[in-house]
Amino acid sequence: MQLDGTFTIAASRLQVWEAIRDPGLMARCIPGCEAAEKISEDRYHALIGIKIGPISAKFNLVIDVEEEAAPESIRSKASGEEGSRASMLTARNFLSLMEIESNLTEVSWSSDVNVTGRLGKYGLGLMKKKAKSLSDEFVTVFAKRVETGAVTS
Amino acid sequence: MNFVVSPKSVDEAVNFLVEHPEARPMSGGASLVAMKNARLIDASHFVSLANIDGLRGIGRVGDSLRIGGMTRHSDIATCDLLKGDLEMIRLAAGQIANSVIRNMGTMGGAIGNADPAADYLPVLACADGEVEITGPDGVRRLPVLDYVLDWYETALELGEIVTAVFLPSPKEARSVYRKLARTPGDYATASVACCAVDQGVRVAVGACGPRPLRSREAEATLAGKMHDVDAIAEFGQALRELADPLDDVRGSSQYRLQLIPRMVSAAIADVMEPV
Amino acid sequence: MSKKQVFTLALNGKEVEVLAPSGATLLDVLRDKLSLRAAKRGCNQGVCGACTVMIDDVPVRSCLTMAGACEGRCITTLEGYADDTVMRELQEAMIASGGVQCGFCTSGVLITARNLIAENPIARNDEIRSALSGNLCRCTGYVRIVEAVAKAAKEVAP
Amino acid sequence: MSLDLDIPAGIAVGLSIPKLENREKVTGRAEFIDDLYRSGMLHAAILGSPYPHARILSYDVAEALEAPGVVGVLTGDDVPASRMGAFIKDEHALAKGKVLYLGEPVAALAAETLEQARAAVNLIRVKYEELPAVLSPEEGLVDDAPILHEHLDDYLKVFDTGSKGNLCSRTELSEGDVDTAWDACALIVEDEFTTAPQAHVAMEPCGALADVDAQGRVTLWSSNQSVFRVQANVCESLDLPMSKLRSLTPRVGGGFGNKMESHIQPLTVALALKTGRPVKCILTREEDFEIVRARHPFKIRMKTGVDSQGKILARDCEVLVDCGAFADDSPGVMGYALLMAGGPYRIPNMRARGQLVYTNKLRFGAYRGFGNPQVTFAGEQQIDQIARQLNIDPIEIRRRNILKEGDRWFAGPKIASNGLGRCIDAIEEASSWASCPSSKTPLGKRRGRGLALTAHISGLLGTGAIVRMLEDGTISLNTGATDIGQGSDTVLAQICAETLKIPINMVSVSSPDTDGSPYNWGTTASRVTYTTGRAVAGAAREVVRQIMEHASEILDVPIENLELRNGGRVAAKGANEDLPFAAISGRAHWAKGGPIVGSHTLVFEEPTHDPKRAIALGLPFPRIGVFSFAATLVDIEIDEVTGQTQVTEAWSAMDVGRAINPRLVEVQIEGGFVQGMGFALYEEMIWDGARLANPSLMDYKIPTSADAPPIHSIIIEDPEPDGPFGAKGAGEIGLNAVPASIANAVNACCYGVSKALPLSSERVLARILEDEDAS
Repeated sequence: MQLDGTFTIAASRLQVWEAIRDPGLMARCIPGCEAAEKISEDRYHALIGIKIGPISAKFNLVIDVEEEAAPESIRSKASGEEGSRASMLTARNFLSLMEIESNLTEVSWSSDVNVTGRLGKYGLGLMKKKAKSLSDEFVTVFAKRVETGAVTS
Repeated sequence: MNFVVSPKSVDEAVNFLVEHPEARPMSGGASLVAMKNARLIDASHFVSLANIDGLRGIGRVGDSLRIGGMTRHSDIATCDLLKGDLEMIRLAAGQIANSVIRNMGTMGGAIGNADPAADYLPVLACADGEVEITGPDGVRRLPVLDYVLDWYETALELGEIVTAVFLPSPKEARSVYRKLARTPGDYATASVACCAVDQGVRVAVGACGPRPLRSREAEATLAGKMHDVDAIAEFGQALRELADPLDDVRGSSQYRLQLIPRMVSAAIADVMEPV
Repeated sequence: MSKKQVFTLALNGKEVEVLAPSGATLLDVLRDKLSLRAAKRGCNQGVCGACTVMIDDVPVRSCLTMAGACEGRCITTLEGYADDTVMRELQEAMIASGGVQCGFCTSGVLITARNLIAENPIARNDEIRSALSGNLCRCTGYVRIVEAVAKAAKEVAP
Repeated sequence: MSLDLDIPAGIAVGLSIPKLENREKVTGRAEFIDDLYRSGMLHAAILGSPYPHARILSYDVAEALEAPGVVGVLTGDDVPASRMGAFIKDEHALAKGKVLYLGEPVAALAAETLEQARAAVNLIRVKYEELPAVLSPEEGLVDDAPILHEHLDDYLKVFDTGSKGNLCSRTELSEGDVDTAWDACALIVEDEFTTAPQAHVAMEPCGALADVDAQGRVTLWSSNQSVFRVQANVCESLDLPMSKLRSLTPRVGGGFGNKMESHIQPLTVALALKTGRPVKCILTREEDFEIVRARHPFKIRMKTGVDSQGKILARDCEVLVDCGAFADDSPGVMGYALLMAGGPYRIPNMRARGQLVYTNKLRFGAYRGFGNPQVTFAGEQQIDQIARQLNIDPIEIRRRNILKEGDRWFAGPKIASNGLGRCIDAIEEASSWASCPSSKTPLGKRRGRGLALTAHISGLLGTGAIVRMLEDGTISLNTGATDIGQGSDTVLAQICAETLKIPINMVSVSSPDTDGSPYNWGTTASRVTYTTGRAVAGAAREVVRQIMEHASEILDVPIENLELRNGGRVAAKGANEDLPFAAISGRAHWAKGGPIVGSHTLVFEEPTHDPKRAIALGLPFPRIGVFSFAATLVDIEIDEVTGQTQVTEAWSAMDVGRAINPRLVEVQIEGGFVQGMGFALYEEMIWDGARLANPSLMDYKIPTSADAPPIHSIIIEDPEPDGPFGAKGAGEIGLNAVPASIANAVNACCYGVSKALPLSSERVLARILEDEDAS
């Protein structure tokens, strides 16, 4: 499924960029993220829990940065599976930052997500709704953290 | 895993659920066991509520009608107490799946799943029903629309179960449940519950969002204009504005949006029709 | 891994004890442990109706019934109706009418139909069609099944 | 009801004898594949591919092998490089090297219990290199499309159908001069139509059970429509000599094409060979949707031209067909669809062309109707459209154009028997066509009536029968034809009994067994009654011949003065005393001549070249079978609020030559109707990208008893000269015209043409909204 969005943050482009590359911060912003760590320069690991109705799943994700142009854009691929391997998730993501003002950055992102296995049993429609609400939640928390961080630091 | 335990009281069930976070309450089992068979869920225990006294049946409690959580669809579909403005609940129960599943499934189980395409939520929302939840902190009641939080998500916390649904006592008024389904017994592509009230109607739309669509404000605006085609069309549009339908195998979101005003108008016409 | 459990069932008039995985459904136990295979596994989701059996005089889906929830209940499968007059009429009517094609749905159809006749001996065709709507058949188009049920109901009518 | 009660019923033929095995089915004692157990039997589970198109890089089975109860794991490394296929040998026993659709079996394992097998199968790890996928025929035909079968050129093909790149086959049939014929037309209609993929949903999911004996010989039970095609596929894909595999069938829980070629048998046999233990593999309902086969979605461009009287002058039909990942029966399906694209009409100028394209979806294959319902959906709507525009009654325009006895079918053979005109007469009368509509349409509803005609070929490929007289004079009949529930065992026994003039209870029917049965291509192509029935009649006649020889010697009466009497007796004409079969058989067994055995085999009466090849390549052919005809009429009611269509009543008249068992023919009409109604109104396999989104009976709906209508089945008997007792096929034709008739009924209610199947409430509401906007 194709997902995308645009939002603005009251922070400089560099601040946003650094936040995006900070696994600790990202872990606190991604809904359901229980852990995130940097394994190498271009590789991250994350443990993310997803719950849809009565079904909950935990994905062990590996995120590979495939292409980056700091502090403008980043292309990555995430893939992983549930512990029981009952579901698999792959996502190809692109994110770009545009400086609107010195302290205002526009973030544009798109993601092509595929889920197979038991979670894939839920219809595309519901998965999209779920993804939308998760991304909205992320944007709210992320913006708040970066913005408050931007003020304090 | 998936051990079945059969507590004898609500307290016992609640305590067990609190002590075993991976356990799940089981009423009729129709949805839960289907999910287990499809390997979608793997619970430590299924806590059967079948042997708990007092959870099954429909009766008057003060000014209200109480439908026990373990009351089967087949009992609801044939209950004489559900008449007048509550008849739509009886009609909805009679359209769930098929006669055999109606012998298994229960009000509490269906409400617990909060499947937006299932039949009870719109009729209960239309009837101003309340969900009785019993849990470690005691008993609480929530209006149906507050009980459903999001897609397939409810206000139920760990250890809580749906023990009953409360409805205002039936009044002399017509009520209908219109359901569009691909085949008899399928989940709704869209559904509308409607009952006549003094000067107007109450309407709730099912399967067009995470929870039933209902607008008291629009209902108030419509009051007294029950034969005003434009007002009814506007009312349908108002409900359509509230919709957040899915694209799924039963139909596109676009189709569902088209259906809302049409089905709402038709349902209003049904209840306004002279008896 | 999966634990096993002893289930005690009142089955076709006899009490049986059976060791099965704790998560077993009644259908699993009937078919895999007790060799009672009239009930079929057509979808394991409760939709097709081929696994229908009676519990305490109510037809249910055995694939959606946990074996562990059956303690103390009376279970009757098609095999348990060998001496039942109504069932025999239904069987003869199905044989004669053409309501049996591949036969995979037949056991479930018979259980549901027998219950219908018990509940509503004078069911009209539309009531028969409605009662059987949870027993899917892909072969017959239902015409002869409905005909057979109507005929059997008439035969056993008092 | 039969309109031909003047044809006298015989001792067995023409009687609605209940099916021979009904009693075991109503008592729950019939054994289907999942009811079979062997001691020491293991249970299999399958791992499906998570990608629609990927290269398999490696397997890691260590963890799975250590899981509780697991006895053996099977991967592509365990199966030979050989490939199987009915037309193109393009399919391994199990994915090897590449996966070609999401869900394709990529590995399997066998464990002591089914629970253990299912729990362990996800522990098999497979490394893939994901490849771009082809998800539609159009995508598959573009220049730089990813290629599914990189070695297609090297594959063994039964015959070459122009395969290249992702193009699996290409066919063109032509007669007259279509391109210039349009000039003479007074009216031309042209449209594009699409049809949805339909799932077979036999109530019994597919399954197999394989056992290997000490000599390494395999015994295989499976749910199938042909023990011989199963044997061929398994042996081809696993490099087994056919003599090393015995293929059997228990009772089959319905088959509508899905069980004709193999499904899960090759990997089940491979697992049994690997573990040395009996292995049973039963698909879940979900797997049955995802990995067996389905009806092809078609894109059809059709153009029809007529003169001012509505006489058809020309038709051009072009189809684009989604093949799925493997060829299976697809080249045949497309070729047959093109052959039937003209419908049962005289069309002097006709062309039908098609392309069949590999895509990364499950294989599409044979499904009741074999391409015919799709083209009939298009063609019959055009006939109605023309009738409306020329203001000719829909029945009348068809009468002006239908093929008559002695006519030649498009690109093909002469039609011997043709009861189509009588089918039309019958439904016209039964439905009170002239006085419709009789009832007032309720507010908020629209009512309409629609008609469609169709023809279907029954026949094709080898068949045989052995009729043995047992010592006591009773009969054992063995044909190798699988009864999939439709009643062919009973029908064949009736033909045998009639020929021998014995009551049917003197005939027993053997279950198909490649060790003991004569070859039978399969229960497909509406063929068992017609082709196997002929073999049975031939074999029984041979038994009669031998009986007469014995009787002549015993009674000392010349054969021409003997007569066969009902009940298994032979006598001199006019004599009181007679000889029972038991006496004759006793003599044959113990005194003279040897046991009485009659056998008869046949392929085609007028062989020129392989008829399967003719269909796939579009070659003109003299005869691949005989034509049955049908007319279907429906009344529908549309809810204007939602667009939902309900069929309220249906009539279907079918010319089957001779109804050997009228009730079983009626049930074919009724069952075919309801399956066609599902296809017309809501059945649709929906892909969400590469993933099948509705592989369950919750999400994929088939008709129930509550929405199936009353159906009036009418049997027309126009005896086929070489059919057994005049019979021809009845298996598929009852479905063919249903979507078209419903579409015509919808078109009677809403402006325009029904361009896409299914006619879901969503699509019909869109038509109603257009009407509302226009008014």
